[in-house]
Amino acid sequence: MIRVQAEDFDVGRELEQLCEGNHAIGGVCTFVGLVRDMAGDHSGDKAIQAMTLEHYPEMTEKALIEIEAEAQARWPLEATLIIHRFGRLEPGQRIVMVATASAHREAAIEACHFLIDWLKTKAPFWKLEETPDGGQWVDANAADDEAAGRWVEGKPAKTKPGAAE
Amino acid sequence: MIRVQAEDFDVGRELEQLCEGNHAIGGVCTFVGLVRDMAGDHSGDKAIQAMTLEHYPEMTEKALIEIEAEAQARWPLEATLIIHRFGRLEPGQRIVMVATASAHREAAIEACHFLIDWLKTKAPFWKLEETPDGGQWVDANAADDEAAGRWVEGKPAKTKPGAAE
Amino acid sequence: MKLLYFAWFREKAGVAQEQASPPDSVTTVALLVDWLKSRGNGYAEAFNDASVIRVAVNQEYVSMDYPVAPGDEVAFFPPMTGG
Amino acid sequence: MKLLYFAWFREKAGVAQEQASPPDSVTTVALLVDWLKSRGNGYAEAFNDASVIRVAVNQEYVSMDYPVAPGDEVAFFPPMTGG
Repeated sequence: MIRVQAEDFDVGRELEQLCEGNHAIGGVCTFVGLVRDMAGDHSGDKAIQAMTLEHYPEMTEKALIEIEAEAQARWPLEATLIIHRFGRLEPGQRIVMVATASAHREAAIEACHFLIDWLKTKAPFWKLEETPDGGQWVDANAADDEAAGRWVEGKPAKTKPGAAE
Repeated sequence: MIRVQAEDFDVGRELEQLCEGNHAIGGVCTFVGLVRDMAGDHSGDKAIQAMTLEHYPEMTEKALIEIEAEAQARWPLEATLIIHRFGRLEPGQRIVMVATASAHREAAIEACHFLIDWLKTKAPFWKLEETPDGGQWVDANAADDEAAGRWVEGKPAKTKPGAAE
Repeated sequence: MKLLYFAWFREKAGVAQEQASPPDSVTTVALLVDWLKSRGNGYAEAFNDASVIRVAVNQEYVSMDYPVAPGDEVAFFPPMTGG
Repeated sequence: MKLLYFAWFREKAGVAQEQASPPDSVTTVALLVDWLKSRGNGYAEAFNDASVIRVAVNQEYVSMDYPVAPGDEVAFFPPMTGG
């Protein structure tokens, strides 16, 4: 299911509804994106007071439906949810929620990761940050392109490089 | 923070409390494990009526604290939460919740994935499933060992193999 | 043809949406961009850096060589930053 | 020495916890397992397959060559299935 809305959402209630009555679900992975009070990843930590998300309504719904369908085609999912807000949001407020439910945790986690990576570069949203220097449009960044690109080629990952020290 | 309890928990409220007032958080990744009504991954889908989680109380808390500390040492996390239930649970009920909050989504998602993988093999819990044939202890499976093993060697993954068709 | 502008394309062009009637020779997105740039002022500035022009025709994300025709809805915007 | 048994170790041994006084020669987990097996019955069955014996000494997960001493808390259990 996808939703595009100005209003906030209740993560716990959304998850309840997503899983309700489906006892084939063994794991649910959720990602919630929040407005940070520092700008960008590489801009020297400039404080932001708020962020306004602009989008292209006629296209947004189509794009989210396509992204969700792609996840369902790639992983064995029992249920999926994408909620994306638009409008003016302040630090600490929720921007986006994606949730994926599956019999198996790997499928749920990978599909959740995929959804948020693809939303970053394939959903028609643009972010205007309010900073002490005025409004600044958030630039797309190379790391997001790279993250989205990981899911473009090859087969579903069975293993992934270890992360340890 | 870690908690070991018989009682259920409210995922939405836990996430609120985890992030409250910390505007450096840009993303929160959550995994919730639920009791499935089918047994195991490889047992031919035998129906289960309930599952009883036994644990080793004096060791459980220590083990969860160590696992959480490991995640915090490996990734730049603003907040982490592990809640693990014990006792008798029925299909659809929550078993476990892990949540990781970070400025950046990659850190949150990878750390969440790590936590649930390590809980599977390093937290002293054992599951007794009630089936039509009587009680059956859930075997540890090779896939879980492999999943946990991915995080043992090497450095934190900057990229991971694509998953596409 | 209906033209839409988002984010700083809207700010630079000075318009959120407009009806336009480019000449018949404008048969692709790239030719439409050239024609819009020729209007000068904000348009020239908006379309100055080809590397950050993204376009959707009838709400589908397309490349610069995609065909356009009268009646199409064509939207211009910078790289998307969803999520 | 306090011995604890979990999951099917508890069921097979027929006891959840007990006090035991193995001879002084029992200085490692592996030697303790041999001594327990020698009690026969449920113990022999519980410890029959070495590949599925997991052990914690004083609540720390350890290997079979780990030392044990009077006063330790030693727990036996199958591979963990948390999460």
